Order: sequence, then structure tokens, then C-alpha cells
Amino acid sequence: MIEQPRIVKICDILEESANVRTLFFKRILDFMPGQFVMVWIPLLDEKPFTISYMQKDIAGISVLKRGIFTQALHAKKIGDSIGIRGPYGKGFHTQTKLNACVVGGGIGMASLATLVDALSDITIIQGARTSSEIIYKTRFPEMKLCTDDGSFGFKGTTVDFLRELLNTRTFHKVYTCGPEKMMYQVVELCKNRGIDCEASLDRYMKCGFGVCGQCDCSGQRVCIEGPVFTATELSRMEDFGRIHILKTGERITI
Amino acid sequence: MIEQPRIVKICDILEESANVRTLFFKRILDFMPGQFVMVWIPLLDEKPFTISYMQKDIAGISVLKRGIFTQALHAKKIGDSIGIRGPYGKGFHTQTKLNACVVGGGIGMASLATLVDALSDITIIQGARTSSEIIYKTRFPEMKLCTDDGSFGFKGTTVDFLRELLNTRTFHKVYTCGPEKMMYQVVELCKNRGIDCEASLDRYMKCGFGVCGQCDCSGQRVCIEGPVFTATELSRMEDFGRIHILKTGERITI
Amino acid sequence: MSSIDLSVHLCNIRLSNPTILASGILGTTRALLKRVAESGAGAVTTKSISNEPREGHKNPTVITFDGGMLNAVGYSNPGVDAAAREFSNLQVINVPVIASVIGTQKEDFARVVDGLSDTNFSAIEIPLSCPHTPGFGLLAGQGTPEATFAITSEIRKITKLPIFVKLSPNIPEICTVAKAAEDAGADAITAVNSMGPGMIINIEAQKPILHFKVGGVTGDALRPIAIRCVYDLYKAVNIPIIGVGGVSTGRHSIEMMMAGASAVGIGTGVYYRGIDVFKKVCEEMVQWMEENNFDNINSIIGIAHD
Amino acid sequence: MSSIDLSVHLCNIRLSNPTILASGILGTTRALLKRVAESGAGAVTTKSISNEPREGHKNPTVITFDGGMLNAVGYSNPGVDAAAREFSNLQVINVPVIASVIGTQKEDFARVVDGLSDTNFSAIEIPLSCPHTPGFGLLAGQGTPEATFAITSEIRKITKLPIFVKLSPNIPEICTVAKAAEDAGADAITAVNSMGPGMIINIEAQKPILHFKVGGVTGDALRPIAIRCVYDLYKAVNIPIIGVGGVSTGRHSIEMMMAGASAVGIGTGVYYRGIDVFKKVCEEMVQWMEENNFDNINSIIGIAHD
Ligand SMILES: Cc1cc2nc3c(=O)[nH]c(=O)nc-3n(C[C@H](O)[C@H](O)[C@H](O)COP(=O)(O)OP(=O)(O)OC[C@H]3O[C@@H](n4cnc5c(N)ncnc54)[C@H](O)[C@@H]3O)c2cc1C
Ligand SMILES: Cc1cc2nc3c(=O)[nH]c(=O)nc-3n(C[C@H](O)[C@H](O)[C@H](O)COP(=O)(O)OP(=O)(O)OC[C@H]3O[C@@H](n4cnc5c(N)ncnc54)[C@H](O)[C@@H]3O)c2cc1C
Ligand SMILES: Cc1cc2nc3c(=O)[nH]c(=O)nc-3n(C[C@H](O)[C@H](O)[C@H](O)COP(=O)(O)O)c2cc1C
Ligand SMILES: Cc1cc2nc3c(=O)[nH]c(=O)nc-3n(C[C@H](O)[C@H](O)[C@H](O)COP(=O)(O)O)c2cc1C
Ligand code: FES
Ligand code: FES
Repeated sequence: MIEQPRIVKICDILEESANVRTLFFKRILDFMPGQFVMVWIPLLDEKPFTISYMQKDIAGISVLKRGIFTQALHAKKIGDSIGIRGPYGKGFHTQTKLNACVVGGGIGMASLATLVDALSDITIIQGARTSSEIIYKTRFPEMKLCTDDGSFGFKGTTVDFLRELLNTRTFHKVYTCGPEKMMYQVVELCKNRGIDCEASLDRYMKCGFGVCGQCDCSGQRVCIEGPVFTATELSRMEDFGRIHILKTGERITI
Repeated sequence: MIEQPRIVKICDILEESANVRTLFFKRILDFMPGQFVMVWIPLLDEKPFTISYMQKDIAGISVLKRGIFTQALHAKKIGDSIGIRGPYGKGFHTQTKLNACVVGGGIGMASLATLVDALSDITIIQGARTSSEIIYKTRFPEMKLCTDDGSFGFKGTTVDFLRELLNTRTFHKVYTCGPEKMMYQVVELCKNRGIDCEASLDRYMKCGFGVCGQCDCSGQRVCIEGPVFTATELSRMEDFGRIHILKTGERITI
Repeated sequence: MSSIDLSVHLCNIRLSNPTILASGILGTTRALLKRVAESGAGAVTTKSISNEPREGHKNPTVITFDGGMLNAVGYSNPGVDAAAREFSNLQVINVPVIASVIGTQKEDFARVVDGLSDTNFSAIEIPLSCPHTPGFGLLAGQGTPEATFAITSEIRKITKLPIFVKLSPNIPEICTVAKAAEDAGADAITAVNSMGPGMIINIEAQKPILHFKVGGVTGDALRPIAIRCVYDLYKAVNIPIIGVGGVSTGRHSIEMMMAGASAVGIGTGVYYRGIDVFKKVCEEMVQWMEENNFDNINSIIGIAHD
Repeated sequence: MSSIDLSVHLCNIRLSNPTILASGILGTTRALLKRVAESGAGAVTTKSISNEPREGHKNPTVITFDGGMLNAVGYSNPGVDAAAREFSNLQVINVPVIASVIGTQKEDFARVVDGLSDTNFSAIEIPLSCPHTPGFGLLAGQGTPEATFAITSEIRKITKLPIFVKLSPNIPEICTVAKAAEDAGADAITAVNSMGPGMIINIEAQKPILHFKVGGVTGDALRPIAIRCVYDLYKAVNIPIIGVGGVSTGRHSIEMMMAGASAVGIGTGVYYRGIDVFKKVCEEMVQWMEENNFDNINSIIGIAHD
């Protein structure tokens, strides 16, 4: 119960796509798919990342290069160190025997990856803007792929793809992680079809363990009650799909 | 591991002799004969006392009236409260099957009482200055009694009595608690006769858990390594039988 | 449930129980304040609000250690205009809401209080005591009797709401500062803010963990210090005291009130025992009072004094 | 055992390892100092010695809580004459022994140092920082830069032994006080003494537990504060620092040295881990150094600074 980063050495690096890399490190995490860790680069910052690989005593995080922090993570070499604390939050509810579908958009796919590992009867849908941004292509060869520009697989959004798919079949559960607008549509779609659904939210985080109030989404702490919420919970959360909170605490429309 | 007094209510009081009373209180103590507790009277002081009774969930301390603190304890009525922390220290090593002898002088008998309860084949010797100061007379009817003034039982010291007794029989172990000069002689006597011996020492105490250094006896903390020491340990402790340490830390000859 | 009534009055504000959410913990949004109120708090306090928006310090901003918590959040907040919007419509929260107001100059405090004048806050709290944010609190000299008097007076001029002045445990002369606040018209003292600052170094990284390097210490480590401050303040001032620092159980809360607190703030306790720490603390207080034959919570306030 | 050498030099005194028994813990008799030395301490400090004998406060004098320890022993000691007898023949102790010297006036300190001149102490430590003994330390204003300068200068005049000035963590201007000590000829800074004071109330008794009501807080609660003080002092003064406060493991000790300490005092750690805490801490330091490829303990001193 001591919330401090512990230093781990990066023992392997995998290029997942043009702008996503996975950093591997030795650490046994008592971890549920969908939970996250806070990753620390001393003197720079500390930010939340999903555990995207968990193999025996090696864990991995898949990092999309965006701003200063993720650039710094991309600059790390094998043998370099980072700090890790967690895992935090509530993960996905898994029922291994039932058939399910995961819908990942962009780096959101990282949150779903260990869930896929844990499930047996699973349909995987990944959406990306373009072919070069698709991740885990060899890891999950059976993946259904969608690109906005049609450069690979289905041309269109994951929501379009899922909607079509649901015309011919159904699932016991749909899990989703990605841009919030996309997740909102996935959740709505599932509601209409009477399918159970869970989504993993993304909010600015500071403490990660429920005291700072930064990660609020309609009174729910995304770091504690989330990041994964059920459709029922989400339907009570007005901010879902609409409002994010900046680092200052200001509300902004997504 | 929090060393703070807990308040208990005195549920019974027993007059043990002209100047000794036992205060009983409800508290289950995980306790070894010879260990002690620190007894607190709020706003007054806190001092060490042996647990002299332990029956199911009722414990008792037998208090000899001496100065301000013990007078205040004697003034307590049933229903009044005191604070208790502990038990502290190392108790007597008991081997229930072997025959043993306890030698108690004055209030020192209190430390030996629960030991007597725990042993089956036991000879009890109690010494007091005079008849009215004898304690536990009905509790241990088989007790051999000695008084300095001969007002009851053997006239003379417990050491004299023990010496005579050892002419006709022997023990596997002798346990003693009382004035240090007496204990010193008991220990010497046993050494000469090749009998195993343990003595419970009395030193001024403050913390009771080994940090303040007040209870030093030749580098041994009486509150931690004692109050019970074996004859072997005692033979390495120069101060035993010779030196006490005042509250200021000054050494005085006994 | 028992018949024991935990309600207290604090400067004419009725609290259904003496537990108050301390400033800076979960008080970022109205939704979270509402949630905390529903988790049993007798009152809730917002995260501190400044005139301009502030991003605060970079992460790590909050960590814990075996004695409590260390934080240097750096007063991140959206500024008074956004805050006034966020905390409009406070009626949805069924307990009193206290606005925590900060500033670098006394005029600054006044501007924020003014900017909140259309809201329904029940009181204004001014922390003059943060040990780890440049420009504010101790790092801006606001912890002296003189500065405390000046800032409190300034705010007194422009609001009729009760003013709570929040003090630092780091200042040996805490009673003098409290008296200055009282003289300037403060209605209550909130004691205490986080202590220190402290530092924790990750020895593998060879660097302080908090991005700001140092942060305020709260939780268990702070409790004996907070209890002593409240005990001393109870003798020094005539206005009520809100005791804050390391309270996470009913016993702690009773200890704080026996030292002299009329109400009890809880911050780090949310971490130790979850968001419903307020309910738990109240239940434990009631149980203790039953076992020890107290029926009026007010009768324990200051009872540890001779 | 490994080949890693933990020895350090402190003002030309060689310590076989950087752990030092802090003053007031077990340092009442020569026999106990010897025992602690044999339990692995690199140096040992006596309980503070005053000119006149002192009984100290009544019991309870030392209690613990979930964040550490609270004590108000009140400087009980037999006075300098009896102490000079007790601590004669220090040769039997195979590590350096530091005399802790207290006084109410600067002349008082000088008398004690003088009274110990025939003994074999390796250094004099002067705590100007006790938060809970009337007539001494903070309660006698000895924590100001001016008083620190005056007392240190007075002692400097009459002894060639290294002088360690022990400071309080309660004083915001700790660096200014340290500089005053340095200017007056101090050879090292001991940082820190206990903090607070704090108070713990037994709620059933409705009374503070310590007989003196308040006491200094030590142990885990103090560590982040002590680390911050040492970190700040390392930048402020050029003389070495003995880091004290909450150290009970090898990791703590390394953290303290990375913050800037040349040696590390241990007090409450004796409670947490037993009298052989010194040996345990050293073993843990060696193990950590091996795992992290350090071979010289001196190279970690101050390494957490940019
Ligand atoms: C629960 C959770 C899991 C995440 N998992 C992953 C993951 O597996 N892989 C991945 O690449 N990204 C993940 N993210 C997002 C990741 O934290 C941001 O991409 C990263 O913080 C960006 O930092 P930056 O400095 O590179 O970019 P910036 O330029 O600082 O920010 C880019 C975006 O990241 C967001 N962001 C920045 N800091 C934080 C923060 N402290 N908390 C939350 N969001 C922040 C900003 O709001 C902005 O939208 C996750 C976020 C959350 C909340
Ligand atoms: C391990 C241990 C177990 C004890 N068990 C018992 C017991 O079961 N029954 C009993 O009656 N007495 C017991 N005593 C002794 C008891 O602590 C003292 O009698 C009591 O403290 C006297 O306090 P006073 O104020 O009445 O007398 P005072 O006038 O203050 O002192 C009388 C004598 O008691 C000693 N004493 C006073 N304070 C302390 C202290 N804090 N620690 C140790 N000795 C002290 C003094 O040195 C003096 O010799 C025990 C002592 C020790 C060390
Ligand atoms: C993460 C965190 C943020 C805080 N932010 C503020 C703040 O913005 N304003 C303020 O007055 N106090 C702030 N504090 C101090 C608390 O209000 C409270 O005084 C302190 O934490 C002691 O109480 P506790 O031990 O119950 O946490 C903060 C404390 C923590 C732990
Ligand atoms: C029981 C006790 C007694 C103390 N007595 C003294 C003392 O006499 N002189 C002194 O300078 N410091 C005294 N101190 C303070 C310690 O030397 C040390 O500075 C403090 O305890 C912090 O270190 P720690 O956390 O390792 O205990 C005492 C501390 C304790 C716990
Ligand atoms: S990140 Fe602090 S409460 Fe969620
Ligand atoms: S009484 Fe404090 S060490 Fe024994």
C-alpha cells in the first residue's frame, strides 16, 4: 500500500506501428486486463498507460507517440529505466466461456490486448486512421481491420463495421477502448441491440489512486471506479462522450 | 505494535495483606509468567507491574503500597479505570514436567504467582518481614513461609530456608524474585549446588520497550532482555546485586 | 441505528455530522462534491480556487509512504470564472459547501471571493499555509500574523459568509497567527494544512519522486502534530476550530474533538479507507459514544483540557 | 561477506560504517553504548548531558503510534560529574563516542564540555532543537541563528573536538541556522531532532498520554521531513551533515545519504528493528550497493542533487 514508482529496466522494445512502440520490462504485476500503471520518467512527468502484454514475469506497455512524454518514452533504449506504480483501477469483467467482441480504436487497442489473450471465443475489431497505424497485426492475425482511408481492410469506422457485423451475428459482450466519440457510438449500438458492453475511459490523471479528483467523469473517479465502466454505469454518466477535464480542472467539450 | 496504554476498568479488588492489594480487570493478555505491564494513572505517572493473576479474560496486578503511585493505585475502587500497555519483557522458562522451586521475597512473590499456576511439581517459598505481610496465603496453601521476625513459619530468610531444604532434596530449577540482595544469594546458592536458576530483576523503567536506556543492568535492558535472566546471564552482569540506576541515570550502590 | 445525534453547529451552519471533506481532495467538480456528500460527509470543501487558471505541478504530484502521503499538486484549478460555473447550482448537494480561496496578494483573494458571490457557498476557507506552491501560502509569507490579518480583513470587507482561516502546522507561533485571524474577523480556524514540506527520493532513480521535489506531508504522520495544534488553539482563540490532519477513524475524530475541534476535516482518510470514510468515521463515533455513555457529540469538544 | 567498504570519514573521524546511534536512545550508560557498538553501529552518541542532574518528565515519556514515536523524556541525566565518571574509560568501546551536551545558557554548555574534558569522546554534539523540554532547545530560543552562533562560538573556544550542531526540523529557516553554526566554527550539522511537538490523547481517559502532554515525533513520520532538511542543508553549508530521522532500513539510509548526509543517525529504528538495527541496515546497504553496482559508499553522498 505504498504508492511510489519502482524502477524497472527496459528489457525489450517492439515496434508495433509507425508511431507505437512497446516497452517490455521485468515485473510481475497482479493485474486484470484493462487496469493501468503510472509510468514515471524522473524529472519529466508521470502518465497512465495500460499494460498491453503480460507474459510470465515480463510486462509491456504500448506507447503512441504524441507529446513530450510519449516522445521521451520512444527515445528509451533497452537497458534504460522507467518508474512504474500500480496497477490501478478496475479492469474488464471477463467471462472466458462466452463469445465476445473487442472494438479498439487507435492506441485504445492496447487496453484490449491482454483481454484478448484471456478470452477464447473472441472477435477482434481494430480501427486505425491508416494502414501504417495498425498495431498487433502479427500478434492477433485473426483481427478484423478497419481504416478511415481504406488503406487496409474495411474502409470506414469500427462502428460501421460492428453495425454490419451485428446484422448477421451477435455477441454476449462487447468491450471497447478508443476515442470517446467512437466508444459512445459502440455503447449506443450495443444498447440498441441489447448486447452487454464495457468501455475503458481516458481522463487526465494525477494521483491514480482516487484522491486528487482530477479524473472525474460525472462523479466517478476514472482511476478507481474505472477506467472500465459497464454500459449501465455509463448511461448514468452525463459527461461520457461529451466532456473532458483539462489539467487545470476546466471542463471542455470533446 | 502501538505502545499506548489502553484503559481498563477495575472489576474486582482483593486484599492480599496489610499493604498489598490485587486489582483485577478484564483483558486477555497473551502473557508469559514473569512478564510485566506498564500501568498508567492519567496525569500522575506510569509504572511497571507484574501480571500476578491471569484467569480466562481477567488479569490482576498485586500492588505493594510504597510511594505516591502505589498509594494512588490502592485508592482505586471497583469501577475506576487505569491504563495498561504491554505485556513486555521476557518471562520465565517453564518446563512443566520437572520439579521446581520458587523463592519469593516480599512483593516479588507477585512475579512468581502465575508461574506457580503453570507448574505442577512445585515447592513455594515465600519470605516476608512479618506475618501480616505474607501474600497469597489461601491461594497457595502449600506455601513454605519464612518471616524475618519469626511471627509466622520459619524464622529467617528464604535463603536460609532454601539452604536447609537443599540439604535434604534438590530441584531441577529454582526461580526467584524479590530484593536483589536476596536473589543474589539464591543465585549463588544454586550455582554452588549445580541447580539451574532464573531471577526476575527490578530496575527503574520508562519506555518498557527498549529505547530509553533507563533500565540498563550491565548493558542488558531489563525491559527487553529481562526482567527474567538465567544464572548464566546474571553471572556476566556485574551490576547484578550491586548497582541500581536512579531516574536521573545515576548509578547507586544497592 | 442508534439515537445518537452527531449534528454540530459551525458558525451558525448546521452540519448533520462533524466530518468535512478537506480541501484539495476530490473537490474538483460539483459532481464529486455531491458524491462525497452522499458518502456521508457533513460538509464538503472545494479544491482551492485562484483568480487565474493554474495547471499546477507536473506529475508525480501525490505519493504515499508508510507514515502517510506526500503531495505537491500545486493548486491546479480552472480559475474563478470557470469555478463559478462549475459550482453554480450547489443546491443539488445536500450538505454545506465551503469554497477554498487562494491568492498571491490580498486583492487576489478578494477578487476570487467576489467572483464566487453568485454561488451558494456556505463559507469561505482561506489556506494561508501551503508549504509547496511558490507564490502562495508559506512560500509567499502568508503565514505571518501580519499577512494573515491583512488578508482576512480584506475578505471580511466584501463577504458576509463565515470565513475559515486555514493554518500551517509548521509555524511555531500558530496561536499568534490564529489570534491575528480572529482579530481580523475570521469566524473559524481550520487547523491544519499539510506539514513540511517533505521529500522522498527514489534511490534507484537517485531523484526526488515528486516533480516539485518537495510536498506537504499528510495522514497518520500529521495527526499528533495536528492534535497538538488544535489543543493549543483551543486555549488561544474563542472562535471554533475545524481539526484536520490524519483523521481516518472514529477514534481519530473523537481525539480531534476532545483536543478542541468543533468539526473534523478528512483528506488522506479517503485514501486509507475509501470515499465512504465519512460514513465509516461517523458510524465508529456513534458506536464509541454508545459504549462510553456519551449522548451528545458537543459535550466531547475540548474535554481533554484540564 | 562482500568486499564493499562502508567506511566514511566525518570531520577526520573514521567510522567503519555510516550508522550512528542517535542521542537519547539507549545512550544512558557506557555498558549500553558498548552493546550498541557491538550491534554494528559505526559510532554512538550519549544521552544528552546537562550540568546539573535531571530527573526528566514523569511517565509516560515514550509512546508509539502508527506513524512513529512520540517522546518527552525531558533530558533526564545524572549531570556532568556523574556522566564524566560513567563515560570514563571509553576505550572499551571500539567505535567513536559522541557526547551530547545541553545547557540552558551558553555558559552552561561550556561547563559541561569542560567537565567532560578528561574523557575520550570523539566529538561534541549540541542539540539546540528539543521541542519539549522547558529551558532547553526550541523552548529556550536556542534554535535562532543568533543563539546558535553564540552557543557554538562559546564551545568552539574551549574544545578542539569536532562540534556537531543538531538542528530542529520545525524551523522553516533551518539553512540560516545551519550557516550560523558553520560560521561559528561547527564541524558538522546533525539534522534533525524530533519534530513537533505532537500530542496523542487517550480518548477513554480523555487526557493526553504523555505526562508532559506533548512530545517530539520521530520515526517514519519524520523521514520525509528529515530528508528534505538534509537535501536543503547540503546546498546551504559546506560542512558534513549527519542525517537523522526515520532511518530503519538500508534503503532509508541510502536515501538519506543521497540527499546529502555523510553519516546517518538511528534512534527509533532500534524500536522498529531491534538493537541490531545497525547491523541490519549495513547489510542491506551492502546488498543494495552490490545489486546496483556501487562500490564506494562515499559516491552516493548528495547524488540526488541535480
Ligand atoms: C487509463 C489510461 C490508459 C492509457 N493507456 C495508454 C496506453 O496504453 N498507451 C498510450 O499510448 N497511451 C495511453 N494513455 C494515454 C496516455 O496517458 C497519453 O497518451 C500520454 O499521457 C500523453 O502524454 P504526452 O506528454 O506524450 O502528450 P501530451 O501532449 O501531454 O498529451 C496528449 C494527450 O494525452 C493526454 N494526457 C496527457 N497527460 C495525461 C495524463 N497524465 N493522464 C491522462 N491523459 C493524459 C492529454 O489529455 C492529451 O489528450 C492512457 C490514458 C489513460 C487515462
Ligand atoms: C518488572 C517490574 C515488575 C514489577 N512488578 C511489581 C508488582 O507486581 N507489584 C508491585 O507492587 N511492584 C512491582 N514493581 C515495582 C513497582 O514498579 C514500584 O513499586 C512502583 O513503581 C513504586 O512507585 P511509587 O510511586 O509507589 O513509589 P516511589 O516512592 O516512587 O518508589 C518506590 C520504589 O519503586 C521504584 N520505582 C519507582 N518508579 C519506578 C518505575 N517507573 N520503574 C521501576 N521501579 C520504580 C523506585 O526505584 C523505588 O525503589 C515492579 C517493578 C518492575 C521493574
Ligand atoms: C492531494 C492533496 C491536495 C491538497 N490540496 C489542498 C488545497 O488545494 N488546498 C488546501 O487548503 N489544502 C489542501 N490539502 C491539504 C488538506 O486539505 C488537509 O489540510 C491535509 O491533507 C491534512 O489532512 P489529512 O491528513 O486528513 O489529509 C491537500 C492535501 C492533499 C493530500
Ligand atoms: C526516546 C527518545 C529520546 C531522545 N532524546 C534525545 C536527547 O536526549 N538528545 C537529543 O539530541 N535528541 C534526542 N532524541 C532525538 C533523536 O536523537 C533523533 O534526533 C530523533 O529521534 C530522530 O531520529 P529517529 O527518527 O531515528 O528516532 C530522542 C529521541 C527519542 C525517540
Ligand atoms: S487521478 Fe486522482 S482521483 Fe483519479
Ligand atoms: S525501560 Fe526504556 S529501555 Fe528499558
